[in-house]
Formats: sequence, C-alpha cells, structure tokens
Amino acid sequence: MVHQVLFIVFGLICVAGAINLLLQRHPINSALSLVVVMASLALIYLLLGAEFVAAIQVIVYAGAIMVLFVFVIMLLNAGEEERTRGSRVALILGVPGVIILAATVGWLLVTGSGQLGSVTIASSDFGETHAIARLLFKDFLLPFEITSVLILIAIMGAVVLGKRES
Amino acid sequence: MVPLSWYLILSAVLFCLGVFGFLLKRNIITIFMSIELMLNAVNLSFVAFANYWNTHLDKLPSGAQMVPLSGHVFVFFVMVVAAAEAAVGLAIIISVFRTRETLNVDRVNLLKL
Amino acid sequence: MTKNLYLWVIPLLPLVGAAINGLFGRRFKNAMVSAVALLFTAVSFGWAAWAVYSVWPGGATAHIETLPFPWITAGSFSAPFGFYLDQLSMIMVLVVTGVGFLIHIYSVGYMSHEGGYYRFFAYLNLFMFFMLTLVLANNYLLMFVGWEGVGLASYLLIGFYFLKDSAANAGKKAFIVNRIGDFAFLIGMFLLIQHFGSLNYDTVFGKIAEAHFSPEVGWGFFTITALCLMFGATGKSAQVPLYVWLPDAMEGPTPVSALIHAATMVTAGIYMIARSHAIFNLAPHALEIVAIIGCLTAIFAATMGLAQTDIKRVLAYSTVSQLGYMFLACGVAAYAAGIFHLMTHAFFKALLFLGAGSVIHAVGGEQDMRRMGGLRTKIPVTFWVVTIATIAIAGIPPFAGFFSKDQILGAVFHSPYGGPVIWAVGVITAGLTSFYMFRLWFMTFFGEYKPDADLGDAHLAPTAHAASAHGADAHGSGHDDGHGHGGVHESPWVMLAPLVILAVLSVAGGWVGIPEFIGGNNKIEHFLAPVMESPAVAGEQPAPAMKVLDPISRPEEKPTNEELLLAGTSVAAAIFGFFFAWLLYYKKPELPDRITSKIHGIYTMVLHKYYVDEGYGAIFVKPLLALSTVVFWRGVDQGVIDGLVNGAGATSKGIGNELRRMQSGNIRSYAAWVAIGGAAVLAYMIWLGVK
Amino acid sequence: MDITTFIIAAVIKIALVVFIMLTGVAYTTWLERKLIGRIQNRWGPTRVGPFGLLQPLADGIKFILKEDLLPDYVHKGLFILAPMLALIMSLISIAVIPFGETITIAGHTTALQISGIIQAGGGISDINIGLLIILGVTSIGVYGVALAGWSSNSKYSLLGSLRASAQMISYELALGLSLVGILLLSGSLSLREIVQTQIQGSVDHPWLGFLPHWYIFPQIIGFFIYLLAAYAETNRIPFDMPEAETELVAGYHTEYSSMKFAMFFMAEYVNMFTVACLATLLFFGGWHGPQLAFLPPLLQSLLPVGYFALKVFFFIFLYIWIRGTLPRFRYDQLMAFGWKFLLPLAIANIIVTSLIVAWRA
Repeated sequence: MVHQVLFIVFGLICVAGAINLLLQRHPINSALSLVVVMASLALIYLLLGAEFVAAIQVIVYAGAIMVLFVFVIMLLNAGEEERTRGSRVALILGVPGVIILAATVGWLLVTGSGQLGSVTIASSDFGETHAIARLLFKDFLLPFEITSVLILIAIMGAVVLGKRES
Repeated sequence: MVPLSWYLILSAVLFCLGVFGFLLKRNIITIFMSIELMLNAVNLSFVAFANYWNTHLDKLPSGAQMVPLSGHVFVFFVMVVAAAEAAVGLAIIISVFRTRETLNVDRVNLLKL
Repeated sequence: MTKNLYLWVIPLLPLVGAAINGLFGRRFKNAMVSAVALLFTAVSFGWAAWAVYSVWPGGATAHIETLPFPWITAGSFSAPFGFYLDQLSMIMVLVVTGVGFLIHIYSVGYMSHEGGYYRFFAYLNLFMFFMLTLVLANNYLLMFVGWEGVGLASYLLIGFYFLKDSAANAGKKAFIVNRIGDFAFLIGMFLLIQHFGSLNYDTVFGKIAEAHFSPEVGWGFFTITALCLMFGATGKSAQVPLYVWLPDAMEGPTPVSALIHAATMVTAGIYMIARSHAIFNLAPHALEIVAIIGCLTAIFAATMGLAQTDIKRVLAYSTVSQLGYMFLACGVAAYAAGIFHLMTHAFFKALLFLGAGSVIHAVGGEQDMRRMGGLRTKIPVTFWVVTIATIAIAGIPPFAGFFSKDQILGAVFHSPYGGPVIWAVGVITAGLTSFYMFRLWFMTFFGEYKPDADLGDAHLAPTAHAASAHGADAHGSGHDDGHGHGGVHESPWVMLAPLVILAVLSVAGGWVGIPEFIGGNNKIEHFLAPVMESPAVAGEQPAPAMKVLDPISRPEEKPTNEELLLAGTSVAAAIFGFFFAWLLYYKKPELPDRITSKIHGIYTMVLHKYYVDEGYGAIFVKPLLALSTVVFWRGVDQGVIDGLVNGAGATSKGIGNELRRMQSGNIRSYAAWVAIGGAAVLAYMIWLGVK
Repeated sequence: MDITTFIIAAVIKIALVVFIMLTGVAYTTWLERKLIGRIQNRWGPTRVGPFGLLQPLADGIKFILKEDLLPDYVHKGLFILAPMLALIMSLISIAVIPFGETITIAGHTTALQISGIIQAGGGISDINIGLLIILGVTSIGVYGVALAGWSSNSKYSLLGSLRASAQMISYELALGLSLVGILLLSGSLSLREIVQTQIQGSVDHPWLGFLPHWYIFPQIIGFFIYLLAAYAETNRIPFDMPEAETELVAGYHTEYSSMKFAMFFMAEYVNMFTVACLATLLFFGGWHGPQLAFLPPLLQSLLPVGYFALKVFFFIFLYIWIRGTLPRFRYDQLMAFGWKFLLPLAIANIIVTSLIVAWRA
C-alpha cells in the first residue's frame, strides 16, 4: 500500500516533470524539470530496491550530466526558444506515429498486466553494492573496461571539439 | 506490491514524452535533454525487470538464462554511455553555436542534397 | 611402405629454390642465383636417386606416401597430397631431375648475358617442382596440378622474352592449345570420379582389377574415358591435332626448349597414358586411335621437318615426330617400349637442343641453317656431341635411339592394333628422320661458313623468316653485348660439360634395353613389367578378350630372324636417309633447289606445314572470335549483363532521386522517420505475437 | 517498531538535530570572528552579551528584519529557489550522519542518527549507501550556486557561479576518489559500519600495538586530499574564488540580501559541519574514544557523542585557523592543482591501497 502510494506520487512527479520539459520555452527550465524527473526516478529506483543505482542516478545524472547541461546553457546564454516553421514531417507523421505507438504499448501493458504479476523488494540485500560490484568486476569485467576506454575517448573528443581553433 | 505493468507504463510514457520532445522542440539542447529522458525511461524498465526476474524466475521461458541484477549493470552501462554522449554532444553543440550562432535545429539544416 | 622416404621433399626443393629466386633474386648477383637454383635442383636429384636406390628394384606394388593432412575432401571424394613411387615414376623422376640438373648447369653458361637471369632460374625451378609433382602424384588430381603447373611454367618460359610479340603470342598459343587438351583430361577425370568415386591410382586400378570388366560391359565408359585422357595427352605431348603449339614454342630460350619441349614436359602425355594403361587396355578402340594418331603425327611432323631451315624448328618437328613414336608405342600397348623411347629421347633430344644452342651461341644468335656451315672445325666439341646425338636419333646401332625405336617398331608389327601398314609408315618415318637430321648435320657443320648468305627464298618461308629475323636472335641480341662480333667461338665448359654427359648417355642409354634377339635381355621391359602387368592378368580369371590386349602375352616364341629382319629394315631406312642427305647437302648442294623447283607445289605446302595453322585459324579461331564478338560480347555481355547492371543502376538512381527529398537536413524530420520506423517494427512484432 | 513510532521518533530527531546544527552554525560564526580577531590581534565581537556571546542572535534578528530586496530583471522563480536549494541540500546530508551508537530515553532505544533504525533484534540498520548519498546530495547542491548566479542576471554573479560550479565539479572527483581508499579498507559504504570497523579494529589489532585503528594512519595521503578537496567544495579560504570579494564583489550571492543571503551563509557553514563530520567518521574513528567506566550510565552513553563533537570541533577550528593564515589561490592555479595534482595523487593512492589490500588478502 505504502509502496503503491509512493510510486504514484513519484511517478506523477516524473510525468509532470517530463511534460514541463516539453512545455517550457526556456532551456534552463527544461533542464531543471529534467533534474526533477531524474531525482524522482532515483526515488522510484529505491522503491525497487535498487539503492546503488539510485545513488549513481543522482550522482551521475543529476549531479554531473545535468550540471553539464546547465553549464552549457549558462555558457551559451541560451535564450527562449524561437518559433520557426520547422519540420512538417515531424508534425504530420511523427507525432501521430508516436501516439499510435504509445497507445498500442499502453493497451498491451494494461491488458497484459494480470499475467505479468507485481514487483516487490524481495530481500534487504537485493541490489546491494557488493552484489553489483561482483557482477561488474567479474562477469562484466570486459564490458566495464571497454566502457572506461569509451569514456576516456569521449573526454578526449570533447576536449578536441571544445577547443577554440587558433 | 506494485504491478510491474505500472512501471512499464511509466517507462513508456516517459519514453514517448522524450520522443515528443525530440520531434517538437527547436532548441538543440532541449532536444538533447529529450534523448536523456528516453534513456532514463529505458533505465526504469531495466531496473523494474531486474527486480521482477529476481522474484519471478519461474516465469522465465525454459532454457533461458538469467543473471540476477544484470539489469542494474545495464543501467550502469547506459549511464556511462550517456555521460560520454553528453560530453561529446555538448562539445558539438558548443562548436555548432560558435560557427552558426544559433541553437535552433531548424536553422542548422545544411546536411542535405 | 616400410620406410619413410620423405618423397614430398623432392618436388618441394625446387619450389623453395623458385621462391627464393623469384622473391629475392632481383637483389642477388648472378652467381648467387645460379648457386641457389643448382643447389636445390642437385639436392632434389640426389634425394630422388636415394629414394630410388632405397626401393630398388621395387615389387609389384608401389611405394606410396601420403602427407598426414588432407588436401581436398568433398563428401565421399577425397584427394590427398600423396606420392607414388613405382618403377615408372622412378624412371621419370630420375630423367626429370637428372636431365633437368644438367640443363640447369648448361643454362648458367647460356643465359649468363641475358636480362632476367633470376627470373629464368625461378621459372625453371618452378617447372621442376610442377613436373616432379606430376610424375610423383598418387592421384589424377594432384597429377593434374602438376600438369597445369608445367603448362604455366612452359607459358612463362616460352614468353620469357615477353617484350617480343612473337614470343608472347607463342606463349599464349601454347597455353590455349594445351587448355583444349586439359579440358578433355578434366572430363576424363570427372568420368573416373563418377564411376570409381576416387582418383587415387590405387583405388581406380584396384577396382578395375577386382571388377573384371569385360570389354562388352565397360566398353562405352572405358573408351570414352580413355579417349578423353588421350585427347588431354595430345595437347600436352603435341600430337595431331594439337601439335601446333610446339614449333612456335621455340621462341623460348634454347635450354627451355631442351628441358620442357623435348625432354620432359611434352612426355607428360606419354607418361599419363602409360600410367593409365589399365584403362586403355580395356578400351581397344581407344588404343587403336592412339596408335593411328601417333603414326600420323610421326610421319606428318617428319615431312614438315624436311623443309625447315631454322635449326630449332627442325628439332621441334623432330620432337613432335618422336613423340608420335611414343604415342604409337602406347597405342599398341607397348608401354614399356614407349617409356624406353621416352628416356632415350630425353637424352639425345636434350643433347641435340643443347648442341643447337651451343651452335647458335657460337654463331652469335643466328638460327637459320643456311647461314651456317663448316662449323665442324670451329666448334669441334659441339660437332662431336651433335654427331653422336644425330646418329642416336637416326636409329643406327649401337646408339640409344636404335634400341628404343626398334622395340617400338617391333611391337607395332606384331600388335593387333598396328600391323605391317603402320609399321611401314614407322619405318618411312625413321628414314625421313635420318634424312632431315643428317641434313641438319651437313648444313651446319660441313661446307662453307656463310654468315651473310642471301636467303633468296625468304618470301617462301614467312614463318621461318620471321623466326630468324625477329624471334630467334633474341638470344644473340643479348649475347652480342658480351662478345661483340668476335667470330665463331666454342662455348664455355659449363655448357659443354652437360653436353658430354648427355652424349655418353645417348650412346649408352639404350643398352638397358638390348632386345633378346641380339643377345641382350631387355632389362628395362622386365624392370617395368610389374607396373605394366595388366591388373586383369593378376586376377584369377582373365577374360579371353583380355589376353589379346595384354602386352606381356605377346608370343615369345617368334623366330628371332624375323626380328632381325625388322631391325635391319629400319637400320637400312636410316642409312638411306643418311645417304640422301649426304647426296643432297654435301655432295651436290645445288640439287635441292632444283628438286624444290620441280615439285614446287608440294614443297611450298610442306614448307608451310600443310597450312595447318592457317586452317585452324580459318576453321576455329576466326569463327570463334566472330562468335565471341557478336554474340557473347555485344549480345550477351553488353546487351544482357551490362544492360541488367546499368538498368539496376539507373533504377536505383531514379528511386534515390525521389527519395532524396526525405533528406531535408532537418534533424526533427529524421527523428520522425526513425520514430515511424520504430513504430512499424514494434507493430510488426506485436502482430507476430498476436498471431 | 511500527511506522507511527518511527515517524514520531524521526521527527523528534530531525527537529533536535536541525536545532543543534543551526545553533552550532550560529556559534561557529561567533567563534570564527573571535578567533580571527585573535589571530589578527583584535578582540572580535565583545559588545553583545558576555564575550559577545549574543552576537549570533543579534545577527539573526538583523537578517530577518532587513528588507528582502528582489532586483529587477532577475529570473524570479529561480532567484528564490536557489538559496533554498542550497540550504536544503546541505541539511539533507546530516540525515545519514551517525553521531554515536544508541541512546535509551524513557525505555525507548533509538539510534543516534536520523536515518538509523533499531531493528527488532536490537541491531542498528543504517542506509547501506550513506556515503554515496552524501556525495549525491553535495553534487545536487551545486545547482543552488549555479542557479543563484545565473538567475541574478548580473555579471559578477554569473562569473562567480560559473567558477563555483566548475570548482565544485572538479574537486568532487578528487574528494570522491580520496574516499575509495577507506572503502577498500572497510569494505562498506555505510558510515556506521565504517566506524564500527575502526572501533573493532582498535580492539583487535591496533596499529603498531598502541595506536587506535583509525584510518587516518594508513590513509594519511587520502586524508590530506580529502581535506584540501573539502575546503574547495565548501568554498572556504584558500579556495574561496567563487565569492572572492576583491574580484567579484561577492560572487554568486552579490544580489542577495536579508534571509536569502542568510540561507547561503548557513548552507556554507552546514556544509563545513558535514565535511568535518565526514572526516571524523571516516578518518578519526567517529565516536571512538577511551571508555570512562566511573561515569553514570547516562553520561557514559553520551560520552561517544562528546568524543564525536570534540573531533568535529577540531576540524571546525582548523577551518578557521587556515582562513586566518592562508591567502587565496589564483583561479587557474586552483584548477591546475585539482586536476593535475590532487586527482593523480588520489588515483595513485587508490592503486597503492588496493595493491596492499589484495596482497594482504
């Protein structure tokens, strides 16, 4: 019961944040809406027993990636969004397509809900850092190392791209 | 006891909102944020399924293998990729802004025949 | 089977030499190149000799070695890297490595002033590799590899002076004509696979022996297979109708002509037929055709040789003619005699070619005999060895050629496929051989040396003229740089030493086959008997028809004076040939001109080699070119294939032209496309799930 | 423990801790002024109350009563939100910090930690990832500074906030990495457990036979990295570039006045407390200290809290001491120091520590 209430509360905050992201015309408001979405997602992760993921969601997403966004917005002094005619394809084809997609998936999930069953926190040590660390450094060691190389390359790429050409 | 489908519906709603953001917003930074929103939506379903399979191993199709908590690990990887993407993407946005003095994607449309 | 002889080393060594010279030879000094080439060939010869010594004299079964890894495996069919050493391949491998080694030595002197020295030796070693693969293979497929490989090496070496059009064309001609024969050979192999499921000699011959095919049962199959194999052999061994490439092949350097186009490669067809004797023995009609082809080739080539003035072309026609003899021997199932002649021919024909090379070397690249003469005193060593070889090929006892030729003729006379008519043709050919060989001898070594003779009838012999004017002096042009026009001179000893060795062999080589009626015991036939023994005979119940085909069952109790008579006839023919040559080209040198003007028509025809090349050109080459141009190139290739490709290109260009409107450059439009695509994929998956 | 008692206990604990914390903050300002005065050979505040002890109260009244200016052309919503965000985030960190073991009042036993729960078996359950939560909350705190500067629509503020956020992000890395050594040694992310391992270790095998098993001894390099990074995180001298009065007037809070300024001020001091608490917990054994058996039980149960407070006070004193003695860095020096010295050093420290841990295992 408590779980359901908490889920509904945070889920609604999430959706509201996401909608606000769309509605706001100023990028910094959108960015803050996204931070809200991410923070409440972190809380939903906690409801799912994923405490480590929740923590790094806050640290990495809200604390690092979104700060970077805010930073860039501040740096470029991005103003209100312009109203341009833009893409007809996106409006005529894209939006209905996505709506149909969402409707289909939603209908499937609603009708299939009974078969799926529900989610609960099975044991207190589920999602603990120890277990994830063991997975990361044993079973997924190679992908882990590769992603570290990836992020190193990304850093170098960002430095090169961001450098002002002399 | 929250039904799994609630999480999935939330995930789908967030994802579709991200797609809408991509389709409708003009500011390139906001579009980029929409992508992050979509990634987060996917992460949510990863985490939800990780929890789900932890308790519903009986529902696995026969012969299928399940590493417990692998959903969490995937989220970890998605975050790493998202971080890398944010670094490079924002650097690209900065250099685009430098050369074209705009953040409106409708004005950055030279990549065509 | 008891001892591992590492037979694979024998062919591999020349390959290593070829690889070293081919890859790095450009940077080597000439001495280094020849050292590498000679070393690997010599070791290969030594190894072969050791291997032969180890299994000597061999039993009824062959020594087989198979490399431990498979080569081709497809379904139930498999071809291993297997090597096969029996009496037949012993002779072949010794001839190939021995004569090959001698010619390598000779080449060191002969090629010393040529460009592409390393290339020459690399090709030569490559040829050795393929030839040894051919003779040592234990299945037809591996043999075919060697077969094709020697063709390749031959192509490369004929076209060695590739800057010259005539040489390049001669190389192409040799290759293409050979391909025709190879095609038949391939079909023959396919038939064998279809019938026996294998190409291993053991399996095929074993199955033939076990199954007791009677001629009635297997008639069609064996005849067709044998004919296919035979047609392949006519290509490689330059028989009618595919002999035309060999005379042109004289564009290559002389040692090449000696090694490939006289001693070894061209005998591959003979070897192959001898190897397949089990099949041929069951196909009497095929044998008959082999005999007829051999006989025709022998006489035609001999007559063509009469009128040639280019020293190497005379020898080339002589080679064709002698190969005809060997074919004839095979055709009358006297395989041992054929192989015997193959061996002696390898000695004396290699000697003749090398001697001719020495002569050409001496006169500074001239190949036309009318510009020679009187060289007897100027190059005495060459003169003597060529004399020995000439006597040997003419068939005068006790030189090598006599014994082998006599065996063949004797066998022809008695064989059901031969008979007196073919025998008579053989004897006439022997006479002609003697005539044109002594003609060569007299023209080259007697009379006066006339290097600047005016070739008045040059217009009559366009090919010969072309050969002497452009082709033949390729050697000389390179050669002159080193020596200038310093007059006639004897060749260096590095060239003469192989000549002397070959001369000794030409004299003594025939003594291994002294027939019984003179008091010998025909060692070579007994030596080869285990191989040539028809498997059918080994079976318990030879079919009556087999008996006739079996060469061994030749009546032994023939009176010896008949044999002596036959031998005497052929010797008489040879002496007649000598006499006429002496008469026409020594005693009364003006006589030939008068004779030719009398029978001008025939002479011209002979001089133009019966217009066979022209005939082939008109019948096959031109229609084929026309067909290819009109139907295949313009019609099929340009119309259909290019049309399809261009049409596909044009269509996709048109579609792309329309679709490029999608590329608006607007990211959000692209996102919309992606979203729609994703929606479609998802919808499809859902539909699949619902279904 | 049912949910009602849990909520009641939590609310009481929150109220108590916030009250103590804010009082502490107030008197830290007094202490700072006093100490710096002495360092600079002055008296410091003396007029309000004995030794100027009522000075913080007077300051508070002044902050509340002053006019709350809202300049034109600021981004209103964010301008108001920013100081609240800063203060809230700094206070949230306190929630996971344990001050001691347990305390029993009127038959109710409770953990000396807002997020601690007494389990049915009597054990204390802590949040497993306390350390990560503190790091996460600190990283969210950057938004307060960044938004404040941006929404003020002023050049000084913007520059200050850009400096501040860049500085905080940069030093957060070194800070986080300096703690990995501790994690390797203790094998836990729970603050309570980290302290327990130190206390247990002091009993079982003290360093060199007599030193307490505090992680300061093996992790001396980590400790100094932590200390330097923490000073930068809290924007204290010598790393107070964001507010550098001489350059930027007052950095990101130039445009703020009255209570909103006070919130930033309080947030800074609460952050100082958090950092000091963390240093105490991670490096100095937390509430570990000699047991004094002759004291009455209540005092004995409060004794660990006393040790804890003492150690925290030491760090606060250090802050003030350094502020009184060291000059300010230049901005590029600061960044170079963080990225080119502290970060590599922290990584080297991790490598060495993990090698030793692996070797001992």
